[in-house]
Amino acid sequence: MPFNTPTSPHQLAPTSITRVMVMVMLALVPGIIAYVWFFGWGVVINICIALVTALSCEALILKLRQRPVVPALSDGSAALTAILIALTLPPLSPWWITVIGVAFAIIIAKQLYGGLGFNPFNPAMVGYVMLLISFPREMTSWIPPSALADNSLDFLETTMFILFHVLPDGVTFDALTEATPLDSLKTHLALGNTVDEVRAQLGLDEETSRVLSVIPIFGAIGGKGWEWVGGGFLLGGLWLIYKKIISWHIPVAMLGSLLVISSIFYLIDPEHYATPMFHLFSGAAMLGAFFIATDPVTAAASNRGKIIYGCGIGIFTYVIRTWGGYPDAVAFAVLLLNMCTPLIDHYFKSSVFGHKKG
Amino acid sequence: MSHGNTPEKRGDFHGGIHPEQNKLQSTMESSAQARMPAKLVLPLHQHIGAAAEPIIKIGERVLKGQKIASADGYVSAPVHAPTSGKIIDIADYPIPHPSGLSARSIVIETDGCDKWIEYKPEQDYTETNPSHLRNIIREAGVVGLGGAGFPSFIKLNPGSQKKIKTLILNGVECEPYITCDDMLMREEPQSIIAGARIMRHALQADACVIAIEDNKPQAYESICKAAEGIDGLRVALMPTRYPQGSEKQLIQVITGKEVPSNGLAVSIGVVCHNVSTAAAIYRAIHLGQPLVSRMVTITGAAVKRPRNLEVLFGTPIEELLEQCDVESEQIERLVMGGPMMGFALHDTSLPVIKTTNCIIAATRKELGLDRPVMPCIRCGACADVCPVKLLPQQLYWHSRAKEFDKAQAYDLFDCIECGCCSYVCPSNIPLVQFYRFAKGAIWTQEQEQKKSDQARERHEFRQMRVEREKLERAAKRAKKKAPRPKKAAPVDGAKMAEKMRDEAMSQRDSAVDARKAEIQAAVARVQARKKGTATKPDQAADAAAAVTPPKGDVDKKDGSSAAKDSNEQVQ
Amino acid sequence: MLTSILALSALALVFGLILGFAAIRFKVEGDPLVEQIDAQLPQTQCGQCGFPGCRPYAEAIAAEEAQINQCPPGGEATIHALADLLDLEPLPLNPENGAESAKTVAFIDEQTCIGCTLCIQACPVDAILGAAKQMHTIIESECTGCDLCLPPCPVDCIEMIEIKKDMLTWKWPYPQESPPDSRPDSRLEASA
Amino acid sequence: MTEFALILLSTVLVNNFVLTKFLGLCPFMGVSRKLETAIGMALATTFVLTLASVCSYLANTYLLAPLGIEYLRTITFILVIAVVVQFTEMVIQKSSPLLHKVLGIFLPLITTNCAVLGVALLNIQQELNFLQSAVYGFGAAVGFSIVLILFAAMRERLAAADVPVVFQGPAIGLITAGLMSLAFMGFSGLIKG
Repeated sequence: MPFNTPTSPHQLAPTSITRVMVMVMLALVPGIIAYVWFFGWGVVINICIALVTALSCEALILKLRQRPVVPALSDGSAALTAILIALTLPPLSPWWITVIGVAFAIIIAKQLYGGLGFNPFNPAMVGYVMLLISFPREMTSWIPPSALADNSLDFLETTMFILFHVLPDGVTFDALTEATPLDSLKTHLALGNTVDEVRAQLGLDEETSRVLSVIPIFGAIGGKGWEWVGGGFLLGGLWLIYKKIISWHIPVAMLGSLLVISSIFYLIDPEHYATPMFHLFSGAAMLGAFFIATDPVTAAASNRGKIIYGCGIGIFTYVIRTWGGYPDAVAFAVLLLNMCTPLIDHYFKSSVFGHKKG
Repeated sequence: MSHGNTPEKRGDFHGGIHPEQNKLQSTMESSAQARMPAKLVLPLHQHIGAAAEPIIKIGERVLKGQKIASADGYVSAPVHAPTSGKIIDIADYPIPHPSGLSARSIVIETDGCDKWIEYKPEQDYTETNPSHLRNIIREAGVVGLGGAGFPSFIKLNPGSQKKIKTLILNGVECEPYITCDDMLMREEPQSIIAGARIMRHALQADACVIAIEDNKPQAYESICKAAEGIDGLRVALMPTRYPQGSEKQLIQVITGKEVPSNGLAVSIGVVCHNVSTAAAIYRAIHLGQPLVSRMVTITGAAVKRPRNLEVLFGTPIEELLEQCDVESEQIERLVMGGPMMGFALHDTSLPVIKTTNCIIAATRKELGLDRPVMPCIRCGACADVCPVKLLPQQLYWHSRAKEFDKAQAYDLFDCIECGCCSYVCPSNIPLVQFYRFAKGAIWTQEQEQKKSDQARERHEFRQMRVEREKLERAAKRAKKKAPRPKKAAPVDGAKMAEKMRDEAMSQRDSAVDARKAEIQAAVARVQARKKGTATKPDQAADAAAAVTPPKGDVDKKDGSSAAKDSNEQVQ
Repeated sequence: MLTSILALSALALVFGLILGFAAIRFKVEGDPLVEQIDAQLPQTQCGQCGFPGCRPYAEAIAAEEAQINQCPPGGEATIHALADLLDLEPLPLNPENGAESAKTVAFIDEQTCIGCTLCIQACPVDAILGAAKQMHTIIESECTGCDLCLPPCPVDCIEMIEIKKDMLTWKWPYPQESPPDSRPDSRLEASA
Repeated sequence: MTEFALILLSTVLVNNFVLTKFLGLCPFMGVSRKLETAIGMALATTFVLTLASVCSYLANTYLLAPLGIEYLRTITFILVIAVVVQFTEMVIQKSSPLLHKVLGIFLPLITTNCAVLGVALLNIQQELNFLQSAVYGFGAAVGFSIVLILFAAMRERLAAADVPVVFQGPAIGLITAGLMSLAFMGFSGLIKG
């Protein structure tokens, strides 16, 4: 009676990719709740559209490649990519923005490279950057946190707008949207105003001043609503570290370098540079640090490599945010460091047992 | 002697895992003697090194403990008859090896008397010099019983320069399921301690540490009791973690020192032996008995009465399983060794050998088989648990793509194949097999490279020789003013090889005429012989010689000198 | 017009002088590349590549007169090694040169051998021992399995035999990364 | 000093010759299959670019401009570049025959590397002075080198990826280059002008 003779080990830990992906998605929940609370139902609808698009694109390509579809779909990686893209989009972006972004991410950035595990760039960030460059207007039309909004949309109205571009009577799109805190700060600093002046000239531009007045720019935290979303992601991220799904190296290196570099410039010239906390809790810093930069497929492998990788993202994020042409830079920074990953891996290996250092 | 309840360790190793222990099942009852089978199959290669050479003939009667195969070379070990009986075969039999191949084995038909050969215990080992002790241990066929099977006497030789500071007795047994060392430590602590003292004497080691994991409290108690009052002997209780029992990791935990990557433990003054090896050495020295049996754990969910058995080498595994009430149809996989590093066997009829510490008859449920292999997501879980601090995901990436030089750049050969990476892999990738494959492929490449270098050297030498001979011939002919026109001698440079070839061809052409008759005669002769009507070979040769026309000097010389040169090369 | 012609000529002259100097100063002798290519070849000297031996083939590759896919004994591994060395795309083995086969060594049926020494002359690595009218023997460890001794043998007493796999030469095979859904099937087959 | 730093930053990142100006794509695609050769090519190109940038500036300022024959600029620059490349080739052949073999056709092709001529012409167009030209040439070369080396490291990794058959080789290489370019767009606006 012959038996199968596969190789050792013959005992395996109860773990799977699906489990890892589901844990990451669970960790996103606090952030998403905060998101919905402050920015309405748009994000939920975006997530749904993104999920459908991602799964169908993945299934389509796998079918074309004559690969098994079900296991690849059930690993949850496409779903996670979809959710991450949806979280980076403005809550009221039209459906086709989401579809184009997700399809580009899944097809070009992931499946053309062979699917899960082979993509050199983070698919979600490729999708987002492509959208940002191609559709700058749609991608920067954010809505203010619900507490500040004159008129916010309910679930049905949001759905109608996202799918059919139909707004309730008497509401215009421009009235609904405004720039993000990072964006408006940048615009005004570019006009030559100091942070103080922006605050002082309350009458200058009603919408902007309102945004800026609620940003405790000299306080400890980012834009209203944003800080809670960031906090939610921070919470989820810490849980992931606790659960050993991600290692601490990348988030700590990224947030640490962002903190250090923004503190330096803030201390040099608080007039023209935002506070470190503003940088940490605005935009995609928290989401990026815990959920995007830590994507293991595209990150460096060794611990030293991870620290370099994280620092790189932090520094590029600050540089592009502060001096570059785009309001937020986490996506660009992540892609730039994705590019460097193979080289980092090539030069920074781990110090193996029995190899004396030096 | 010192022992306390606090964990005693000086260093720590990276990573490691805590798999399900599954040790309790097989320690429920005390060990027993396995039944004597009708036939024992003893592979000649049960250890690391060269296979032993049989020194008995088929049909011969042997006694228990009689040497039936002797060591072939330094790194080798003899094989002894595990019981009295008759040699009935010396041939290839399937052996317990991951390849499932067969190898030369001696088969003994047991006579049931189990009659020992006369043996002579060493009176007082402290009076014997270490080299003599090593010799006895070698002749007793003792090899590392922890699983590797390296001849023990070699590891008891500290070499001339090195002072051995610490002798570590490995009773860690970190692999799940296995309990044979545990049982031995519970039941025969005295033999282990006595063996340890012999080893210490042989090595002239300063101190001795017996390392035991804290999941074996009874073994710890029993060893502590036996070790009471012995100077320089320490029993260390360590928190359970796999692969703590791996030599390099254990040395790091006990001494805080890292064994260099391509070095041996001896180079940092440490020697590590398994506790059951110590017991075997005790038997070899104090009792004079060679290694003919060992403790084997029979376990796994397909076995209803898992326990430890003292088993004669060569016993078929199925006999043992039967004694433990196996449910044969439940077996999904049969593993020899532990679940982490052991290998799967293809058949239950294979024999137990010196390195067999455990047999796991695993059921399907136990293995958790229904998990698909997914792509690597480089999650790094493997790197977190790797006790050697490798980057298994990178090794995998390059091994998978057969980029061996890059895999080597990531220190592939430091991998100890402990299986931690595969264990934690969420994608269920057979990582260890990829590394084994890559290592094997690299070894093959290296061998081929060596061989091709050798071939190149020989080819170049041959070209030189042919050239020289041609020159000589040309010179000779010029002297004799031979009528045959001769091609101009050599051209240097790159075209030489081509010229050589042409030259050889034309030479052959000219030789053909002279030799045709001879060859035809020979061919005819061969054909005749093939038909079976031929005369005896030497007669045929005479006949051929008679037909052969006298050959030219040149040709004769060519042939014989070629042979001579070849000879020189070989020597 | 004249100025421009003169200017350009002057420029060309100066540059010509610089290059002329460099040509002497950085003169390259020999072609070390051949050595490196030769080192990758299996040294069977079998001539299946169409060149009389490995080195001539290496020279041809270095001179870009031959493709890297003409060595059946080396097979895929050699092609990859050469492609890697020369930064070329690996090509599949050229079927005109033969197919990659298992490693073999020659074996002389000593009963049949007539001691003609023809094979000894054919052997490129002197791996055959024997003298005229004496029985010949292959030195197995030196035989490259090139088949060159087969054609000259008048009595066909030489046979190529595959090198036997034993415990020592056995190596772990490349793992099966079977697509997930085919796995249960293979197990069923095995247990059936 | 700031001026030079800005030129450097601008040419290395913001106006990267390969990923933003899309110049010098043949060696970028051709010599990026292996990291080692890419590094060799990067060094050679850096040398050639800097030297060509300086030489062409000198030729323009002290030969063409005084004689009023600026219309011969392109042909003169090609001559200058060809000589520098030839010189580099000789040096490499002497010092590293393997690199010479591996760079193969791409070494002489530096001559027709549009980035080299591009830098020379842009120097004149932007009316940079001698030092500025040198820095500009050097910056362009460094930008080219960084991107080439990163790309080579990525392609080495991609060689083992399970890329669909039709996209294997240069196809996926070009897609990767496109995505890299996408990432580099993040630098746009970093330096005004």
